[in-house]
Amino acid sequence: MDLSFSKEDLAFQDEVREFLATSLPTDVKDRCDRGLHPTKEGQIRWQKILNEKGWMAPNWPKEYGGTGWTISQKYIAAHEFGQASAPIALPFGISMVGPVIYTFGNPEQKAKYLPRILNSDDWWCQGYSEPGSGSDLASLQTKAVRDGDHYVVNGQKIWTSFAHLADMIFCLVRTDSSAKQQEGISFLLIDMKTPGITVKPIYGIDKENTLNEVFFEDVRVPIENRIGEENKGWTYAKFLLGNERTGIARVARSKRQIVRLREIAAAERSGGKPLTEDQDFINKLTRLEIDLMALEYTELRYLSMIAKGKKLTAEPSLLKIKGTEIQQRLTELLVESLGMYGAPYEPERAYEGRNETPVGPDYANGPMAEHLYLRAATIYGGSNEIQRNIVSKMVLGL
Amino acid sequence: MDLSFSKEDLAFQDEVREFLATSLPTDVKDRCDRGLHPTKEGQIRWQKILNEKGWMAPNWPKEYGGTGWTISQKYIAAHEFGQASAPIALPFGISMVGPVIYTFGNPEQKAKYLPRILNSDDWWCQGYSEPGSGSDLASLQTKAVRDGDHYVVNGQKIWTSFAHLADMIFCLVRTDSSAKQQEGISFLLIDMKTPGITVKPIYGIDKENTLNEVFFEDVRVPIENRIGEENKGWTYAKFLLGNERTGIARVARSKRQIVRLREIAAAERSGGKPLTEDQDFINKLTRLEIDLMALEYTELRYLSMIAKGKKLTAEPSLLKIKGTEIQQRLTELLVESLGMYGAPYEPERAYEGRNETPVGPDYANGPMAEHLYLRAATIYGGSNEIQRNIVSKMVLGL
Amino acid sequence: MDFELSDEQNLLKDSFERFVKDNYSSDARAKLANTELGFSRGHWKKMAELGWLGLPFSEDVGGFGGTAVETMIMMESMGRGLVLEPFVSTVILGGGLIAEAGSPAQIEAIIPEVIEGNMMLAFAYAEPQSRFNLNDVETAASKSGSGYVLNGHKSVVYHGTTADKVVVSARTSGNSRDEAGISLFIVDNNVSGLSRRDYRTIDGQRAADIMFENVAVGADALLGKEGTAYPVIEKVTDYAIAALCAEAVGAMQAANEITNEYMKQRKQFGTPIGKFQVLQHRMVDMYMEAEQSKSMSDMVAMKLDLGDEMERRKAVAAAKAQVGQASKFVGQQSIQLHGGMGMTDEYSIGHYFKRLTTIEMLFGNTDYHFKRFAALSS
Amino acid sequence: MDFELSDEQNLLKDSFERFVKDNYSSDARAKLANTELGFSRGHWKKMAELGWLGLPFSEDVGGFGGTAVETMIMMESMGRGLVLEPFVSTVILGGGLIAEAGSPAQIEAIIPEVIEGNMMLAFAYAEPQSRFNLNDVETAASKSGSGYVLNGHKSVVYHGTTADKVVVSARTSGNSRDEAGISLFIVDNNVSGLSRRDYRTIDGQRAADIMFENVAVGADALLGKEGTAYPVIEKVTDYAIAALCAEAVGAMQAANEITNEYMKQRKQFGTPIGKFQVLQHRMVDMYMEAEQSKSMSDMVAMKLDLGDEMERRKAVAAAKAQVGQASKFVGQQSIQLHGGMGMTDEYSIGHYFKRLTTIEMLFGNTDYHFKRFAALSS
Repeated sequence: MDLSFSKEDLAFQDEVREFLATSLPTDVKDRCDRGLHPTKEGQIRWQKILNEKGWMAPNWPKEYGGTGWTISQKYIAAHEFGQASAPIALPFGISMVGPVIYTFGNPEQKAKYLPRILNSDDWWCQGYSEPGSGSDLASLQTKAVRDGDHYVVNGQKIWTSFAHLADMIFCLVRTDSSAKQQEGISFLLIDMKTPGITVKPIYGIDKENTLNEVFFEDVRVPIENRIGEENKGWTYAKFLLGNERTGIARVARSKRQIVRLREIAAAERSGGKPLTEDQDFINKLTRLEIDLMALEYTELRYLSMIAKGKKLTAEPSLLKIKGTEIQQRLTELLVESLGMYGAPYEPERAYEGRNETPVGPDYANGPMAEHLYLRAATIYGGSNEIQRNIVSKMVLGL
Repeated sequence: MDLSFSKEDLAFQDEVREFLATSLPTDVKDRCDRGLHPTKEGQIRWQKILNEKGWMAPNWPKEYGGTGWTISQKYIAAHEFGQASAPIALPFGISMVGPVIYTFGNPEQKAKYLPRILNSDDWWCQGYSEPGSGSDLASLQTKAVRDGDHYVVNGQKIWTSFAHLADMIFCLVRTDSSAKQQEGISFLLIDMKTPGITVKPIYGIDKENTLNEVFFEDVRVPIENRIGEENKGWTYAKFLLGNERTGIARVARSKRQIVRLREIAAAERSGGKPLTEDQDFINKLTRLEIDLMALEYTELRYLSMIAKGKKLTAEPSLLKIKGTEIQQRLTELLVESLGMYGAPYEPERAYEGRNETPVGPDYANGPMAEHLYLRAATIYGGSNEIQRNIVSKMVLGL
Repeated sequence: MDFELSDEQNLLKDSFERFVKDNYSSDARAKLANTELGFSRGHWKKMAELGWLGLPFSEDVGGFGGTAVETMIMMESMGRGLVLEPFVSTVILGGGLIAEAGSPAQIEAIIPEVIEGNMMLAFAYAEPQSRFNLNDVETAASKSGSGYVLNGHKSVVYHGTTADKVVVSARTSGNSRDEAGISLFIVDNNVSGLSRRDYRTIDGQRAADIMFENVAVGADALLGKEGTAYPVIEKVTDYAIAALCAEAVGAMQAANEITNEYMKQRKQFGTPIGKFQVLQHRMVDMYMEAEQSKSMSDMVAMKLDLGDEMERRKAVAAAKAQVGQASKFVGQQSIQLHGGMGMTDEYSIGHYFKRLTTIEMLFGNTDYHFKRFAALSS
Repeated sequence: MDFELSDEQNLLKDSFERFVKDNYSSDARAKLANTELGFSRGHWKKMAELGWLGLPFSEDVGGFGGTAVETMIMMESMGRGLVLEPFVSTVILGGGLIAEAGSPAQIEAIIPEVIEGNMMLAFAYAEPQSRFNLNDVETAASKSGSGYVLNGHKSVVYHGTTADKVVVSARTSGNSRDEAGISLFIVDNNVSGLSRRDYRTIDGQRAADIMFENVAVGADALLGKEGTAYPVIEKVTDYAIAALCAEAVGAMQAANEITNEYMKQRKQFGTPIGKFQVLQHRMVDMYMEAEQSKSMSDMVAMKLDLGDEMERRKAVAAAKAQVGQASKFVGQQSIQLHGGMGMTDEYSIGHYFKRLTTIEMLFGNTDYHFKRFAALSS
């Protein structure tokens, strides 16, 4: 048991700081800092810089382009990226479908897709949820029927983040309707430009278009786009969900938000004094900070177990639950710190086209947008209620 | 809608204050103030004083000895009793079995038991729970078999508060084992001196004997001791549970505890200053106080609805849930206010016999005992989980 | 002591509810919120015709002589429909300040116009540095001839976008946070030197930051005696807070009903999600919060009608703190229980969430009123 | 960065667990807690023989040279069994203060005796007015000849009942709450002028209030340099807090296992109560609190071993606050999930609840350490 960093670790830390200081574009950093969604162009520009540096995929095996970092290095990189407000790579390619492809894909699929993911040539989205299947994912209805060397896909996906920007979608589809729910599912990679695909925007409570519905009408998908075996898609989907839960804690990001919250509170006034001198505010901030610290060390402890070859069961669900609860408390407190300037809200669609400066202090532009958007954090990726069901069953045996 | 008091109300308030100032015995008041269980002798002495004044049964119909008070008068009396640390009458006779007797009993039963309850001649206890049936009350197993003009009772009750002090027990027993769970139950009144009854003490986490097990071995109970019809006991039991839930909120008592907490906090020091100047402490106290105020007005609102002839469903469950949660937070904060003097704990058995003064400040004798005992408040009378089930079903239709 | 409505009040309640039912379907409300104006002048006219805009004014200024209880009844209905018309800004705040502190001439010139629906008002009190402190006023009004010149920046003036006249708090003497030295002025919303930055708020309403640059007003713009406005402001905002508490109660009740219904309809794992115990208990907690809030809202309305100042302050602080907490919980959990559906702008529940979020913040958030209550209790 | 135990540490852990398994069944523990002494001298001897009483002392004073990580491992096991022997009072606190500040003569006279199990210690620091502030010391030590005379009242001295010697904090100069001017003294527990009021604590342990009335001690009783004890006290109590955090982790894990098992066995409505979703999620929350606490306890042990003072303070404050909150939650909900059974003295779960309740309070409760952390972070 040891928390110390080696000399190599400290040198690595310097390298990360130097890289971020010189390579992170200001506009990208600014949006990230505010909690605004990245622009597609900005995000890709940044990811290509990351890939050039070889740092696009810290969690991939080295043979597929991973960094080969130790736990300490991963911790250092995450911390520094967080503090610098450097956006993490969008998860759909690098954290979700990438690992599925290198774990279950065939050599052709690996060769075709992995480099494009690393270089952000494809913008991926995730076709899991359907109108009737939210938490009950396995009840999905989208059908894929074999027709020669193609599948013909019909059905509908919903809550598809960034589908309107995407080049590719990975999809769960039903290939055997007679089998038990989880047994007739296959995992397909589909080009978004294939005829028969329609994307319909869903405007969120933040008045932004992040989510979408995706309709499939006789969409022909080559059989070679199927990952692994037919009807075994549920196995790959579960693997992916397990991966998703660790990243979702977003500890480094929340640590940066704590710093930002302190900055804002130092600028805000309450009764003539900085808000940072308000004991009730400090009380809430401190509780958040310490909960986050506990989460940080829990994540490190689990990573350490994995590194030692121990097998986790549903422990990552804890990271998802606590991580998202903290994110929500943080954005709530960020909004609260703004006082009355929490109320003005002009969605970006209107904002981008206009000449006026945003109302209120500069830092007021962001927190409410993120607060609204992050209400979904306890819903997506398996709602926190589902995560608790999983822990109850897998860890506690109830 | 009107919160004002009439002239008559104000005169009544004076009368209550005057009565309490002159009639409440100091020793009884002191134990109540500290949150210690009353002694049997003290409690009966006080209840007889109440009965002499005609104030023993504010919620009974006037014809059976009730006070006939208006809502305002009930509110005033409860508030003043609470502020004076006057113990309320033990519920088992006056709030539980009494209403069952005057609602479902026959004329002989009313004539026999009601005056004795009013005059505290019988100390009652409640024989509901059994080892196998806690929250699932209807699964009870204690059997009563007809033998001529008697029932022969065999079985065991548990968690019976004050059974070791009691003269009478009201019991749910199974009189038809072939019927559905809730349909074969009868409601019996049993003299605790009947041969075959054994009371075994259960020492609580507070090291006190409040709870007991009660064993019945061939206990012969005259048939005239049955309330209402045979096998209809569940109806009377449910009626009783409904009654129990309103009293259990203990708003007036908690209001007094808030005052006491303020007194203690004013005497305690933190960093050389009174604890009442500690913002975090005040924050917790204020939240409690306001939650309690909301509960108080909710109780009044429901009482007002009842007075206007409206029918409540499971609303009283809210009073039970919120009331007990507040009681627990209060005793927790009382203990917290004592600092390190929360730790010393000498159960009364030891305490009563000794000459030494209790350790720490005088007010430190009480809070921990009550804190420990009141962990049961969210368990007894139908656990708060069961109450939420009831609200979910009866009010929300889920 | 009586918590029940009179027959007359029940009739009034029916008419409020009919208005909401006829005009505030979820779709109609969404459309209205997206118009430039953000509410309907037609509705406003109708409310005037029904006598509602005169409800809280005393009969000698042409009002209905309603009590705080009647306002509470009205606001609960408005909350259920998320009604957008500027009733609180115009009638409770602007009208309330003028009726409370105005000269006979000021009252006569404005209140009848308000009651008839011809004039809208707004109250500009907050400033960038003031947070929720009504006494933190740096906008300056300096004497100039027989009148005054105003300079300063007022933040987040609800319905400052459409008000004909704005009541402005400004400092005529004293230091930044002194209670003494604050005065009120009635200013035309298009007076020379006044500039506005109009915007939308997250609850679908309209507000403005208003900047005063050497705005000259006459002596007749002064509302009440110079330098003594603070107690008036505190009192009138207390009435506004009570109204918002009632609005929040209506909004919570509606949000709970929508969510409860959704739980019965929405199936997952082959069964309505309302059958899952964890969600049932969550819904019970939401119901209990709304019940507790209803009690506090009733209480505060009745306390206002009793007229005791200290009791009023404590009751308002307690009610706002409790209702604020409840609003957050009910709003957030309504979204959670709806899952993805709750995140969409098209579905109604998110709008309840956002209005409840805003009410929690308006005129002092939960923490502010906990502190206020503690200070009043110590 | 590595959170895993070494092979050696795993062996040590096994031997702690064996001791607890062999000696601390629920019944055995209850019996022991009810004896006059409140623990077992036999166990103490055994712990000495196993070398545990020398675990945290450096090798040059005859100790084992163990790190804070090893103490953490031991205390976690002790927490699982609710072990009653005064390890923290004697070894971590009393022994720690002497090893940290003592002269070679003092160390030589006491530490070997402690390690061999021949001498017990206690630390008297709290006072009736001090609450959790280590610097709030009014017990006075005035110079008298070459020695000192002590006067004052020390509160709730854990194991002050059985200690042979007591380490006492007393003021040699300065005002009540000055950090400067505090000194430590080693006093025989039966010295003339010292009187005790012994009692039981809710966690089944023993403590005493100790009154000093003109207690004369020699110059050799002074521990460290006069007036400079505060940083030593803060450091050593930080080590004690870390130990208590680990103990709490063990107690929480045990309480969770007992409760989890009970939920599988106990049937209501014809099904194990562990099948009810609300109780499942409660249990999940308890599990998560214990997991978070384990991480903080590991973290704080490793931070102590890194030796940075500021980092130590922040880590200890954060860990105690988090563990304190978790202890309350897990303890209280363990009772709740057991229903009536949890309320009985005979069943084990209540004892975990009470020890967890006490740990939350010892050396500063949750609020205290939140504030401490905030002050260190600002």
